[in-house]
Amino acid sequence: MAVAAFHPSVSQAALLEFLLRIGDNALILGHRVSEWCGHSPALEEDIALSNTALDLIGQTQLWLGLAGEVEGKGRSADDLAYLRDGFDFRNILLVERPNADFGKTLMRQFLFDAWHYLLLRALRDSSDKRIADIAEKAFKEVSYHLDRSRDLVIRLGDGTTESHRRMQEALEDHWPYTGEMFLADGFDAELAEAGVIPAPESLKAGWEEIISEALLEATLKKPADGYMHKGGRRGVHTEYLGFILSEMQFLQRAYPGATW
Amino acid sequence: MAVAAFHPSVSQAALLEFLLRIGDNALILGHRVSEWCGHSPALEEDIALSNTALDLIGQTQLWLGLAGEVEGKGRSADDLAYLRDGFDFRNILLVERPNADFGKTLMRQFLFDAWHYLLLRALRDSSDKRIADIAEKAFKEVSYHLDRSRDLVIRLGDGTTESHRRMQEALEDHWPYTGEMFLADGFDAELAEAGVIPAPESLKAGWEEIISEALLEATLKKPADGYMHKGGRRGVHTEYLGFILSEMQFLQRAYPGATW
Amino acid sequence: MDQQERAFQERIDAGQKIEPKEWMPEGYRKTLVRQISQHAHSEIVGQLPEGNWITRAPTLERKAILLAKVQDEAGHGLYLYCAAETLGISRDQMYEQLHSGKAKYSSIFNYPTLTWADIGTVGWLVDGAAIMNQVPLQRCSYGPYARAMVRICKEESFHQRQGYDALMRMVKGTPAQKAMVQDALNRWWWPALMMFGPSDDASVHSAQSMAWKIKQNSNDELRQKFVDQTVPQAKYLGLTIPDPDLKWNEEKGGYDFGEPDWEEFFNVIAGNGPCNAERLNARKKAWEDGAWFRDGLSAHAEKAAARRASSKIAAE
Amino acid sequence: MDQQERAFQERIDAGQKIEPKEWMPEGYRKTLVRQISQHAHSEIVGQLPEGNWITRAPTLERKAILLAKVQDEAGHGLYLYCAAETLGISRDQMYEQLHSGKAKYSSIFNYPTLTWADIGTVGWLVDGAAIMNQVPLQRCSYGPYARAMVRICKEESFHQRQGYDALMRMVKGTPAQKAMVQDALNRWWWPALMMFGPSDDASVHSAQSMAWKIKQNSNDELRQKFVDQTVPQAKYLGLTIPDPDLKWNEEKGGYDFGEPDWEEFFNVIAGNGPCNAERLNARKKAWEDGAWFRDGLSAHAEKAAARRASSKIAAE
Repeated sequence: MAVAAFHPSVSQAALLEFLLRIGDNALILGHRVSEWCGHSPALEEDIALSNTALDLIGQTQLWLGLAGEVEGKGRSADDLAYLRDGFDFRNILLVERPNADFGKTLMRQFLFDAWHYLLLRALRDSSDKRIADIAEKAFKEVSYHLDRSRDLVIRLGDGTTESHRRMQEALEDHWPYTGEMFLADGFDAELAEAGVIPAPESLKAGWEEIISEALLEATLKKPADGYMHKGGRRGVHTEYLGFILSEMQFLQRAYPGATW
Repeated sequence: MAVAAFHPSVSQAALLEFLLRIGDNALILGHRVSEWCGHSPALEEDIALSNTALDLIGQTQLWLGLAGEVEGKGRSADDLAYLRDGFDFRNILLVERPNADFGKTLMRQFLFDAWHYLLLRALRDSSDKRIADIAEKAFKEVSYHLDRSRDLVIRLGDGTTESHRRMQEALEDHWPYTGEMFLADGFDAELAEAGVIPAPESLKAGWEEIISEALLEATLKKPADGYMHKGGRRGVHTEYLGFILSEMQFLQRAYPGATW
Repeated sequence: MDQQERAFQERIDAGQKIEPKEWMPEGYRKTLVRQISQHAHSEIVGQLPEGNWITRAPTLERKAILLAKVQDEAGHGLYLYCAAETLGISRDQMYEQLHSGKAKYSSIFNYPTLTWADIGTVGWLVDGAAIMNQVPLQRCSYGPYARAMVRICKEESFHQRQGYDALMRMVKGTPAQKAMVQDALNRWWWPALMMFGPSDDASVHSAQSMAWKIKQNSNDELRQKFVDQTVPQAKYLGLTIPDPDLKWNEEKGGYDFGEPDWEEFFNVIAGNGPCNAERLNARKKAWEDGAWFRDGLSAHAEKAAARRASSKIAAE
Repeated sequence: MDQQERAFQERIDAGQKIEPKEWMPEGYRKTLVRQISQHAHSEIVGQLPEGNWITRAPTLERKAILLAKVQDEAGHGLYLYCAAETLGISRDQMYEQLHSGKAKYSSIFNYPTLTWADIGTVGWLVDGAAIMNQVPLQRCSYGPYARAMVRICKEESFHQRQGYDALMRMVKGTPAQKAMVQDALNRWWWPALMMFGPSDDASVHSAQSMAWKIKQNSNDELRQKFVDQTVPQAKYLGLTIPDPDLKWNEEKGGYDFGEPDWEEFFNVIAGNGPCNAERLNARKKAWEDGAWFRDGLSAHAEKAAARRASSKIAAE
């Protein structure tokens, strides 16, 4: 396969890295969300969660498909999803954290959706048209994800004492994993400079606004600034990812080369 | 590799089947027990469980090693453990059942140990010397496993109301999975006829005696005779096995041909 | 039969639809509640065996298809619970009957999905048998149920084709893949045939349900139709139906086939299927673990209503 | 210093061992309790990162070796809790201190084990550093601790060799395996160096512990020794130590090396390591979930004792 054309003013390495990061976020969060299938607290939630997972897997196909093109080694989205080991995954740590109770799942989703929404909104204006096109489609889906997760966080935060307690605990548990969304390295700087992506830190104020407004309405207390975990974006993950992959990749690993 | 000699009067197929059944029981139960490592209710239990798992994995090496020899296709114990899919596994369903709480883990162990003990005791007199030799070694280990699991079942059955309740529930949960131990098919009949193994049903009276005596002392009520699940011995498992294997086999599947 | 009942039966005989607020015999209502709620429960429990493979689907495309399918099933559950609710039972009451074991769900979901081929096979055979059962229900005398069925049948046909397509891909693949499909067929064939229920002689509610047009065909009729439709599909896949008695009967223009193991059928119904405990426990656990969530939403709704009321008063 | 204290110090200076029932200064007792219990907790928590790979060990042999190692560690925990108990604290009290966060365990166990190479690397570097810390403790002035250390050091050396052996196998394997080992070294090198604690200037308890022969070498001395021992081993494996400042210093007959990131060190101690929450929660959950088990055993022991007592009375 010929090496695909990429944005003329940025390095292939930077573009590939970005596409893996955004694609792996969708893949791994989609996996986590899909674990709820049939086990959620209400039928409407089963439907909504399957729908969210489905959107995220669809986005994965697009982002990793483009990543494979940019890489130019003939790897498909499936090859990238199913045949890389953990250290080659580039998702942030937040999305691989366990589902735990439904409150933790929802809070993880809300914290992620708010960022994902802003990121995709900006990516619609990417100087790389292929990225802008995918972002356009994904943005519509994720706008809906955000409406939904924000609404539920508000209702449960301002629900019973018990639902409030669980949502506050969920918020505190996940909070130290939100800082990674806004980290930038040389790849990010290069792509932001060329207008391919927004600078990660430029999304922070908007994110804090969405979060703060929702938490206020939810009567939840925003955690104090503190230590933030990182590592996923450079392939240093939590111990959870290995288990996700051993399950996800079983068939492709056990029956190499088979088509399904 | 030359085809290894096997017991002159029995078919290779029957012998292989038996060795996979006994080897897979040890492997899968060893896996389940090892999941407790560092998570058990007392330090002494952590030690005892690691020890039990270690014995079972050691026995797996011997049984599956011999299975590979009998098969004569050059497959090692590791090949058999790591490169078969679920439908080729021959363990009984009981050993793949989830650990759940510590009471269920102990009860599963006791129900299995009592049978394993009797089986190995008889196999020491197998007309196939290779089997008799492995059984001799394993019998010593399993005698100790049985002493331990029986003792704990008695103490927890006759402990607090809560520990009694949990052990009774564990007993009832696992009971429908004990019938498979005593099933016989054509392979068993052939091997029993040749004195290679005891007839499965011949172990039943002894097993019931061990169980009944312990339950009496434990103040637990033996469940009524009822429906018994089966399938593992012919490769039809529960949904749990697939997850066990995806985890267990990850490295061998992801890095084919690597030596460790 | 009193006059009201006679008039009711005449409407049914004339092919009219019965609608929620209209008078109906208590037996009609009860039969429908039992049947629709059982059907709804089946959709919900049916998420579990297929959901079991979502995280292990072999490609992103197959994962997406499976997710969409399971989502559709939850949606079917939703329509059906709504249809049942028009008969005066609440969804929570129906759940309670499911969790207590009073209400049943289709026994087919008490079988495990052991390989990826099972997912295709469930689509092909289980959805196939379900459609066979459900197509006549589009003409059921009870309006809300009939209309729900129209939508459900359309989606189920799509699922069936997707299942068949997944198997087609596998049988054209490696020998290991083809063997996996044959193994799945071996395990699912008889349970699928049993989905039509015991032979009509043994079936309790059939005659009255037929008169009420809640049921339109006999179990044996539908089973025969299913076999006749499925055997050629299996041949096309290059698979062997695990029934030594199966053979074409020129005279009747259909296949003769063996008798399912009804002892197994009644055992599974009695709770002794391979996964009865797992399925029911999974649903009960989902319900119990989710209580705080549902309570939280209710509490919020009450607060919000109170706020709206007081701001309305303040504005007046 | 009063006479009793002086006599105590003289015995220590003379190289005598202090035994449980003998008089000792309160500070000596407290320091030992803190150190031994922290050491015991480290063994227990240390089961978790390695236990994380038992179910995924790549061969039966490696699985058995890892199981045996983790079992040994639990055994070390047991000796050490016993040694601490001789100083008048119960095991349950020590657990409570662990669970409440009052007592610490070695920060190294707050790092994740991400690949199989991490298991070998933990054996090589973490057990290696632990041995370096522990060998002098075999000559510690407190008898029970010193004797526990003799046994522990022997087993740890064995573990270290096994870890090194596992890595040797991998670096001789495929390029992917070798890369996995280098990646593991990159992640574990600095945390291993930090196992010796901050530079002695920054260390609080050192001087008194040295006088009491609870501690025998300075942190920096041991760290230097560890680096000097480990660098050639890394070279033999064909690996690169991730420290651009590392170079041989002919004059001092040892390696010069860079400064670990002490901010990270203090962050991990403060609870912000990658796995602090997971490790502590795992231990707390094990303890809480196991309460019924421990209560059951106690209740049985009481019943059994009562039965023995009453049958003894009956026999009299």
